[in-house]
Order: sequence, then C-alpha cells, then structure tokens
Amino acid sequence: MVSIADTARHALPGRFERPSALAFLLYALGIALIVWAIDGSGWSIEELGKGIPSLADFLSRCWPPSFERIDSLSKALIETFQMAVSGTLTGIILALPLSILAARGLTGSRIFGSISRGLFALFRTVPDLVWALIFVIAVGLGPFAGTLAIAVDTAGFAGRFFAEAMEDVDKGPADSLRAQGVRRSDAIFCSIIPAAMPSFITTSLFALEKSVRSSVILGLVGAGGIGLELKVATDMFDYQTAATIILLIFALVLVVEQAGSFARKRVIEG
Amino acid sequence: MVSIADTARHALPGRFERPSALAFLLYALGIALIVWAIDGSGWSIEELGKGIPSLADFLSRCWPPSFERIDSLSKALIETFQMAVSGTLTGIILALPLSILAARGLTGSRIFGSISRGLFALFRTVPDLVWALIFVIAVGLGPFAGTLAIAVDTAGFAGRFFAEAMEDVDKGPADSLRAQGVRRSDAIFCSIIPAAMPSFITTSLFALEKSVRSSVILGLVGAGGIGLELKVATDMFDYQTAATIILLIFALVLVVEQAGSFARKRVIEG
Amino acid sequence: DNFKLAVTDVEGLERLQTEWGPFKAELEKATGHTFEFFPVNNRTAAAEALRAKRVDFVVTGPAEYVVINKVTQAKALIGLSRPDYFCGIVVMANSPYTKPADLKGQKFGMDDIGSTSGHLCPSQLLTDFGVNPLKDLSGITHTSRAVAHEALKRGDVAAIGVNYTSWLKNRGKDTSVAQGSFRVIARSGDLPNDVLLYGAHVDQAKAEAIRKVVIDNKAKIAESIISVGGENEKFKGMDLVAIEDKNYDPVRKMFAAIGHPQYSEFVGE
Amino acid sequence: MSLAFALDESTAPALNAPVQAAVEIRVRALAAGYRTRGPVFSDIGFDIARGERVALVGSNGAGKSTLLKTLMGFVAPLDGSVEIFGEEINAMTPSKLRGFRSKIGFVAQKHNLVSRLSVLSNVIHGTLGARSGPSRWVQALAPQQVRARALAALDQVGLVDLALRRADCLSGGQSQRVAIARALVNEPRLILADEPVASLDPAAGEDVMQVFEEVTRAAGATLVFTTHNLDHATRYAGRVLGLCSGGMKIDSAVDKLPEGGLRGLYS
Amino acid sequence: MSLAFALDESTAPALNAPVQAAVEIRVRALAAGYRTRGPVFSDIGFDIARGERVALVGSNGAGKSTLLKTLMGFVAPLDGSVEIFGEEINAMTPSKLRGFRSKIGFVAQKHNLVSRLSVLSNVIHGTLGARSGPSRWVQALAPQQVRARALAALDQVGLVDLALRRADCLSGGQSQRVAIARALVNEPRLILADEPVASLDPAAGEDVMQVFEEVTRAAGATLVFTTHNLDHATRYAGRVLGLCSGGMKIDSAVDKLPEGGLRGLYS
Ligand SMILES: Nc1ncnc2c1ncn2[C@@H]1O[C@H](COP(=O)(O)OP(=O)(O)OP(=O)(O)O)[C@@H](O)[C@H]1O
Ligand SMILES: Nc1ncnc2c1ncn2[C@@H]1O[C@H](COP(=O)(O)OP(=O)(O)OP(=O)(O)O)[C@@H](O)[C@H]1O
Ligand SMILES: [Mg+2]
Ligand SMILES: [Mg+2]
Repeated sequence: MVSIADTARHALPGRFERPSALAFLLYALGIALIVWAIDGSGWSIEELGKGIPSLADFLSRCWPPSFERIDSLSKALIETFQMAVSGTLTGIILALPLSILAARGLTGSRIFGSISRGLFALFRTVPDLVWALIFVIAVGLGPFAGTLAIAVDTAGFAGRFFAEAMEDVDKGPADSLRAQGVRRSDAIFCSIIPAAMPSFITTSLFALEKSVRSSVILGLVGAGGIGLELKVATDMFDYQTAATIILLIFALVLVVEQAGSFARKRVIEG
Repeated sequence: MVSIADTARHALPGRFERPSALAFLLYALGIALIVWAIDGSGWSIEELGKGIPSLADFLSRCWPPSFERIDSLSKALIETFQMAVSGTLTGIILALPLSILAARGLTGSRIFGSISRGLFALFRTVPDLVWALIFVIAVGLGPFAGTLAIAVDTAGFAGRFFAEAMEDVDKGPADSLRAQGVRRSDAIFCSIIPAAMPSFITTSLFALEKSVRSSVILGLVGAGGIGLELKVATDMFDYQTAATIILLIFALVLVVEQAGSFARKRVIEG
Repeated sequence: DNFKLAVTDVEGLERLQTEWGPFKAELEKATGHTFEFFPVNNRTAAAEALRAKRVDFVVTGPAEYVVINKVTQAKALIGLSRPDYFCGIVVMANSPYTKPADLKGQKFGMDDIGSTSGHLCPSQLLTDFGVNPLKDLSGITHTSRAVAHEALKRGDVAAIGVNYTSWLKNRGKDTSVAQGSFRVIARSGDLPNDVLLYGAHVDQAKAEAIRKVVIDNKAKIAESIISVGGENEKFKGMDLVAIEDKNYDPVRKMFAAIGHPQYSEFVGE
Repeated sequence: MSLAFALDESTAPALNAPVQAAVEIRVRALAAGYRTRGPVFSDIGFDIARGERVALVGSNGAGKSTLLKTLMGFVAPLDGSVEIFGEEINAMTPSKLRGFRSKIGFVAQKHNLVSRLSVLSNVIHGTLGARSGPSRWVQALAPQQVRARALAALDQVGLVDLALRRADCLSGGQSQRVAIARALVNEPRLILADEPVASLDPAAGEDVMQVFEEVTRAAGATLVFTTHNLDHATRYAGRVLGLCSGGMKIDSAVDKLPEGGLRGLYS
Repeated sequence: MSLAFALDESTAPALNAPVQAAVEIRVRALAAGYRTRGPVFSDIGFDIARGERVALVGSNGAGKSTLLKTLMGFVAPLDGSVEIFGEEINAMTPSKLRGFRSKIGFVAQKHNLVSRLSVLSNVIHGTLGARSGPSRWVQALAPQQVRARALAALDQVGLVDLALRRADCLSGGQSQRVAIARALVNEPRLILADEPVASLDPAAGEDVMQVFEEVTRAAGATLVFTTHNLDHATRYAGRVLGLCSGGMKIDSAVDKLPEGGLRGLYS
C-alpha cells in the first residue's frame, strides 16, 4: 500500500527558523512603532457614529452639482489636462534613464545608483510650493513653469516606481542574454523593460492622473487650472460647484484608467 | 557546411503586423494628444537659461539651513510620522481586500471589480481638503481626523497599485493550484500575493512617505504637523527654516526607503 | 467646561499655533474653563467644524469671520487688535506705474482668494481708486506670497497686493535687491480686528462671561503671548477688545469688489 | 443509476470492486485552441476508465498540454464535450467544478511552484482543494498532520531533506519533483501529469513513474501523463494516445501498438 | 607564447589547423555553491579542447547547472580557477569578460525567453553580443541581413513558421527550440547547453543534437551539454563528465566508459 501515510517516517522540520538577533530586534521595533503610532492618533469609533447627522447635512449641501459654470470648468479641466500630459511626459522621459541607474543590481554602478535614488527622493521631498517658487524664478509665471513643476513631481514618483519594477522582474532572461556577451544596457532594453512594461504603464498613467488631480500647483504659478477652481469653490463654500468639479475630474480619472487597462491588456496578452 | 547562411531559404516575415483600423486610430489619437499638449504648455528653453542667475541667488538665500528651531521642528516631524504610520496602515488594511476584488481576472466578479476600482478612483479624486472637511465633521478636529484622511488617501493610491501588481503576476502557479480544486481565494493568498509582495512593499512604503510629505492635510484638521510648519516658513520668506524642514523630511524619506529596500531584499532573495 | 478652540491661519498668529502654552494657561486661569487648541489652516474646515458643533470657539481673520458668520451664524466675541493691519499695492520702483489707475490692463498678483489683507483689501483699494479689479486688469494671479514677490521682481506681474506689515518684514529678508527697488503706490485704511468668535451652539451667557473676564484680564493674557519671547515679540502692542458684528460691514463690502456679492449683504438689511 | 450509488462511488473509490469499468474521462468530438489561431486539434474522442494509465504522446506543439488543459476546463472547447467523473465539465457551476477538480492531481509542464515559499508550503498547497483556509497557506501554520502528510509526499519523490528550502533555490529536477509531490499529496482520484519526468535524471524518472504506477494500482487512481520518453510510455502506461497534425492518430493498448508505430508520430 | 599568436588564435578560430589541441576550457580545483549553503561541488578539474563535444551528466541537484554557470562567471567560485579561451575569467575586467562571453552560445535549462517579444526578436537578441544597439532589440528594427540570419537559425531548429509568434504562446518544446536558435545564431565558438533537449520530442531531440554535432564538426566549435538522456550522451558526445556527490566521478572518452558506468551516477 503506497497511500501517503499519516505519520511520517522522517522527523518533521521546525516550523520557524530561529530569527537572527538583528531580525528579532527589527521585528520588535516594527511592532513597537505601530503600537506607538496608533496610540498617538486618537482613535475613537464612538466619535465616528456621532458625526453622521452633520455629515448628511454637509453632503446635502453638495447636492445637486451645479452645472451653471460647466463651460468654463470644462475648459479649465482641458487646459489642466494639456499641461498634465506635457508635464508628465517630460517627467517620465527624465525618469526613465535615471531609473535604470537607480534600480539596484541592474547596471552595477553603486554610486550612480545612490545618486539617482537620492535625486528622486529630493524631487519628491521638495514640496510643490517650493518647486513653484523655483520655476517662477527660472521661467516666470505661466504654463511652462507649471509643466516643469509637474515634470519634476512626476520624475520623483515615476523614477522610484520604475526602478523598483525593474528590480522585481525575473532576471533569468537578462542573465541568459548576458551569458552570451550582451551588454547590460542591451539586456535591460531587450528583456528587463519588456517585462516591466505593465508596471511602467500603471505608473505613468497614475502619474498623469495625479498631475491632473494635484493641479493646485498650476494655480500657484499663475497657470490657472481646475485645481484652483476647486480651491476657490470650497473656500467660498460653493459646494455644489465643487461637486461638479470633482465629478469632472472623476470622469477624467476613469477615462485615463480605462486607457491604461487597455494598454496593459495589449502588453500582457499580446 | 552548416554555418548559418546569410540568406534565408524561407521568405522573411513582415516587419510589422498591419495594425487594425481601431489600433491605428488610437495610435494617431495618442500622438495628436501629445503634440497638442506640448504645444499648449509654452515650452521655452531660452527662458530657462535666463532664469539661472536669479535661481542661484534664491538658492543662496536658502543657505545655510537654520537650526534654531530644530527642536520644535523635529517634534512636529515625529508627530507627523506617527499620524502617517497609523493612517497609512489603516489605509493599507482597507485597500488590501478591495484590491483583490479590483484586480481584473482574479476573483471573476466583474461587478465587484468595477465597484472597487471606482471606489479607489473616488478616494483619490476627492481632494484632501474635502476629506478633511468630511472627517472634521464626522469625528471633530484633531489627529484622529488626520489619520482617517491619510487612510483614505492611502487606500485610493495603494488599492490601485496593489490591484495592478496582482494583475501583473505570472498566473501559472495560481492556475496550477486551481487545477487541483483550490479556491480562488486560497490561490490568491498562496501564490498571487507572495509573488506580488515586493511590489506591495514598494507601494506601502511609498504611501507612508507620501503621507509624511503631504501632511498639509493634517494642518487642515487642526492636527498641526510638519507640512504646516513648512508652509508658514515659506510664507514668511524664512527660506533657511524651510530648507531645514525639507532636509528633515528628506532624511526621513531616505530612512523609509532604506527600510523598504531591506524588506524587499529579504522577500526577493529569501 | 471644556471648550475646543480652533485657530485658523490668521496673519501673525502662526507662532501661537505652536507656542500657545502660556496663553492657554492664562486663558484657563482667567475663565475657569479648559481649552483645547487646534491650529486649522483652512477656514472652510473651521467653519464646518463649527457647524457640526465639533469646535466651540475660533480665532480667525476679518474676512473669514464674515463668511463663517454667514455660513454658521457664529458670532464675534472678542477682537484681537493688531497695530498697522492694512494693505498696500506694490510695484517696482523702476516701473512706470505711480498710481493705481496706471495698472489698468496690467497683471496683478494677490494672495489666496478670500484672504483679507492679501485679496479683499487690495481689491477694495483698487476699486476705491477707480480700477475694477475684475474688469480693468488683464488678470489676477492668486499665489503664495513668495511666488508673487518673485514674479513682481521678474516683471511677470506689474503689481502685487500685500499685507503691508508682513511685506515690510519680508522685503527685509530679500537680500537680492535693494530695499528701495519697490514702490508702494496705495495704502488702505486699517482693517478690522482679528476675531475670537463662538459657535451658534455655545451658550450665549457663558460666551458673554468669557468676554468679560478676558477683557478684564487683557493685560495679563496679552503679556502671556508676548512673554514666550523670541518671535512672539512682534505681538507687542496687541489689544483684546469687545467687538460688534457691524464692525465688519466694510469687509462685507469688499466681497463685492472681488466678485462674490453673496457675502456682502449686511446682516439686518 | 441512483444518486446514492454515484455518491458512494465517489466517496469510497478504492472499495468498489470492478472500478475498471467506470469511465473517468469521456471526450467526444473535442476541438480546442487559443483565441484567433484556430483549433490546435479537433474531432477527438476517447474514454478513459478508472484505474487506467494512459500515456499521451505527440510531437512538440501537437497539443498535448492543450488537451490536458481542456480536460481540466482551463481551455474552453471550441466544439465537443468533456465529461469527468460522469459530468460535463463545461456545464458545471464554478463551485461544482472546483469540487470535481479537488479530486485531480496536476503536474504542470513548467512546474509552477510559488517561488517565494518553502518547498513544504508548496506541497501543503496541494491539500487546499480538500480543505481551504489560512492554516494551509504556509507550512508554519499548518496542522501537524498536514505537515506530516506533505513530508510523506516529499519522501515519495525523494526530497524530504529540502522541505524548508525556498522553492526558487532548487535545481530543475528538484522543482519538478516538488510539483509531483504537490499533485500526490491529496491522494487524487485522477492524476494529470504534463511531462512529469522531463527534467528528472534516469533513476528519479523511474522512481516517479513507479510511484505513479503504485498509486494507480493500490488506490485505483487514474493516470494520464504526457511524455517524450517512448520507453516510459510503453513500460508504464497500459494505453497510448498519440496526437498528430490536429487529430488523435493513435489510441491503442500498449501491447497492440503497431510495429514502430509511435515513431511515426514524429516526422 | 607571444601575445600576437594568442590574438591570432582567437580571431581566426577556424583556420588554425590543429584546433583540437587548443584548450578552450581549463578548470582547476574548482569549488562553487550558493551563499551560506556550502559548496555544491569542490575540487573539480578538467580540460576541454577545442572542437570537443562533452556531455555533463549527473543526478538531479548534482550541480550540473551550477557548473555551467560557474564556467560563464555567473556563480563566483569559492575556490579554484576557470580559464576560458586561455584566460582566467574571474580576473577579467567586465568589458573583457563580455567580449569573451560574446563567443559563447548558451541554452538555459529554463529557456529564459523574453515572453512579451516575438520569437524572431528573441533569436535576434542572440546577435547582440557581437554588435549592440537598438537596431537589434526588436525584429522590426533589425537589418534585413540579421533577420535573415535569425530566420536561418530558427530553420535549424524547425521553427520558421513561428517567427512572429509571441514567445509566451509557445509549447514547452517550441520555447526550448527558440532558446537553442538564440544560442546558435551568432555562430558561437563555445556552446554551453543545459539540458537542451529535455522538452523536445524524440525526433526534434535527434535533430537538435545533430545540428550541434554539425556545428562543432564544421565550424570547430566546442560543445558542453548536460543531459539526462544517456543515449544522447554516449552517441553525441566524445567524452562524458559525471558529477556525483560533490565531485567529478567520471571523466572519460565515450568509448572508454566503464561497463554500466553512467548508471552508477544515479543511486
Ligand atoms: N498560450 C498560447 N497561446 C497561443 N498558442 C499557444 C499557446 N500555448 C500553446 N500554443 C500553441 O498551441 C499548440 C499546441 O501547444 P501545446 O503546448 O499543447 O503543445 P504540446 O503538445 O504540449 O508540445 P510540447 O511537447 O512542446 O510541450 C502549439 O502550436 C503552440 O504553439
Ligand atoms: N539559486 C540557488 N540557491 C541555492 N541553492 C541552489 C540554487 N540553485 C540550485 N541550488 C542547489 O544547488 C544544487 C545544485 O543545483 P543544480 O541546479 O546545479 O543541479 P543540476 O545538476 O543542474 O540538477 P538538475 O538535473 O535537476 O537540473 C542543488 O542541490 C540545488 O538545490
Ligand atoms: Mg506541452
Ligand atoms: Mg540543472
């Protein structure tokens, strides 16, 4: 009888590997961090319940969306989208080569890798407000400054995600090419990038969408945009117009997502 | 002689597949979109060059960073980080189950998929300010409202990236399990999620970092935070303090990235 | 009682948001109530919190008071007076503009929409000088002060509307140009005080009582703000005064100048 | 035939004496293929009885893997029908199909292990069809008995020593053996194995084929395997199916195979 | 020996008459393994002369793939040395190593095709070692001559018809053959093939082994292949290396193999 016996002939291996002292310390630290964080943020489910009536009141004031200014709002949305497209595209073109350097283990240059990762981190850390200032000083108020601000923002975001997507890819095909003397750069373009392509599309289209959503920065550089309209609407308690704007942006976001899912499908399924 | 002949015995296949009419239209549309976008954003390299001297002057005014208020600034950073951790964690916990529904082709439920994707898009589209309003009304001013606002923001972002990471994973192992009657849900947890884990880590830690950086939302709900300090500093032309704050955040971002790269390495290499 | 007090991004009170300890202690000692402070840098959030009874008192600016009063029926309690609270219109000294009328057809930089001294006041000022800010200019850029300042220096905007005192201070910090390279071509009268207001849900008698004690102990309370030292020295000269809603009618008028007449109806009219 | 009987048959497979008679897989006029590319094969029909060992042979690209995937319902037929355990699989509700599949053990040509988990966890996943839940997602959480069973399955393929090794640190043959252990661990009623010994060394290949043989003999399980090793096909199978140019060109008991007949499939 | 001579030898390999004499691979006291786990094999030494065909055999997990990876410099040796074309590879600069590798054709056990590109593009990648650049990243951009050559390589493995098929829409054997075409397309001086016929049907396996044989015979290339097919090992190789329990237990010309000797490797 060869049915699998319920008792093993061999000693069962241990369930857990004994973690190293360092690993144990790190786990403990991680848990402590979480407890500390939750402790500090004043959780209270009770409060949540009490607020429902006022919330209903607030939402009722947002309804129905006002379509009075739909013309000028659509125009603002389209202008914003225009700047978002060119800014995001610039950012992506900036991020691609740097992200290849930034991806660990791809080019073998540790120094350039650290520099590009640092650069991406810097791009993200310096806030919108300061980028606005820098580009207004550099190129003056207007859409160009807005485009550049969006580009830098996009580069910081996309660069990081591009790099890590390339790190996550199965290295087998690239190694097989390199075994035949193919340069790292060729192997990256021939095998790493095709494999990371769906992730690139996700990241790029998210960046585009993000640029539209966070277009308040365009207002800061005097380039108008839908973000400014939304800010004015909420600042002036014009919630019905705000609701319209949010719906407009929501529609755009859905369209961009649809485009992304179409492109991803083509890449994944061929 | 069997050396590969330079001329083939077989007719060479065409270089390009003839694109379908629809695909052709879409490509043309895409290119038109890009031209239109760049056209509208007022590119001018000339301007960029002219601005360099004033830019240098501006940067000189940011230097050296002022460490006068380093105590209170560090405190603000730590408080911000605390709220960011708990908010991001909540957001991720919210996003995970929904993202499983949202990932195309994972659960087979198209309706729930569309609903969760729509929900994520909504989470992202409704701006910070409006989430702040909603949570202030719901739970009052303070860190709890801030945590919730961060959580929603994180959920919208992380949910989308989680879902698409799971879509990108090689479906082979999951299919092999399902061939043996394993439930979709088990197959997801046993094979899709382990494969998508590096991407989950990237997304989660980026979300954490983003929550710290975009902590202006905490200022909206009366929870203070480093974002508010930075805004005040630039409004007051106190560029040296602003530089300090940016450096502090930059350091935190680098630490978070390091933690991420450590965790990813463990997952990828075992 | 335990009251919740929000402080919106009031000009000049930034430090109060982080260093309000002594002030709070003094206030609590004087009134016998406890206060919880929340720095809220957005008036919409503060207003909605008031409406949802999530906050009881708000310290805010004049324009903010007007809209919050309209949206939530909150009432003014105490004015926090500030010396030299007025706005001006600044151009470059080497520009041809010497009076507001010269700015017709030019670009103008201002603070966020709805800011008292950075938007409402300069708009009113232009109107007073016969320039309709909505029609006669070729555009208003609402941006941060730092950006507006740099844009003025570049010539991207012909003039900027500023809170006069803070502009003076900020001008001092800009070492890239001589202080004399700017010209102020108009100044407004003093603006009404910043306000401590109370929500419609707060017991009126208690509010009145608080007003009385605070006014009675104003020297001590003001001192507590200044005593923190350092940056807070600039509050020297502040006063706490009892105020009336009608003091803000001039501000209501300004909302018409910026094209939001829904806030310019005077209460009782 | 009463429902009660059918149930009886599926719950106590090894006890019914004349198991050889029951038809486990019935294929009729089957055609299948991938999207726009037209059928890989068409008009295929055969019955496989319980306890049979069937080798499926054919040249590269003949459609062996596709046929196995069609039998499991992963590739929808363009035409024809597939019945497993007496029911048409393409008409089943998803949950019913799952129930049917949980009696199948499957070895994929590409092994398809979960590379970031341990070998033992991968084998334990094979038991999820019978009983789902987080306790079987990783070996550390699994009940003692399940772990012991998985270890016994690993022992059948000679890999006990590597139980805690990560699945992406295996040699090609080791990973194939893990896939086999995963298919065996749940004592399946039907084993579908796609080139299960392609990466195995000669001795391991014999061992695995012998395990398959014993499982079918002792537990009455049915085995369908593809192979390019004609020696294995004739020694370990009772019957050979030969796919060629889109059709089933050979369907014959091993001892009735035409002289040099299998060679003819590869031209 | 002068540098000039060495250069001459490497630039005009097919012309030097007594090519059989030159040592293409020289391994001395080699030990290699993965990270913490200790060596997979140690103290291995052998010479392979130009034009030889060597079969590397051994049980699953014996270290065949690891040895091949060590020969190419992908796994750093724990001890000992590997010389290829007369130079120690672990002492080379990266660019020099690349130059050496560009004369190698490699077939990985897992095929390692780029799944989202066409078969033809995958084969064209094989020419990148000789000449890099975007024109060889995808077939649509490649010079006519390169495409023709890639197609000829595909023809050698019998896959011309699938040139424009995406590499993830292939059967197991088809994808292995693409990997072989990719290794052959650049007319390598040394072919390292890791179980190149494991997924091939018997006829295709013979064809591929014959192609290998002809390439070594006509172009003077050297072939090292691993296999579990002992028949192939003895028919297509002139010499057999047998790995077992961490050492090289067999190193013998095929006609001098001990009786039943290869069987002894698998116990
Ligand atoms: N995912 C796919 N999409 C499109 N065509 C495919 C796909 N998989 C396989 N094919 C094609 O279908 C045919 C049958 O493939 P299948 O994998 O069934 O062959 P096989 O008999 O298993 O071959 P092998 O012995 O090489 O594994 C082949 O011509 C192959 O190119
Ligand atoms: N990436 C890795 N990390 C750690 N150990 C590995 C790794 N790859 C292989 N091993 C181990 O090294 C040993 C040798 O593996 P190798 O792949 O060289 O075997 P092989 O002779 O090619 O076997 P097969 O015939 O199964 O392909 C095995 O015990 C295997 O478990
Ligand atoms: Mg197959
Ligand atoms: Mg191997």
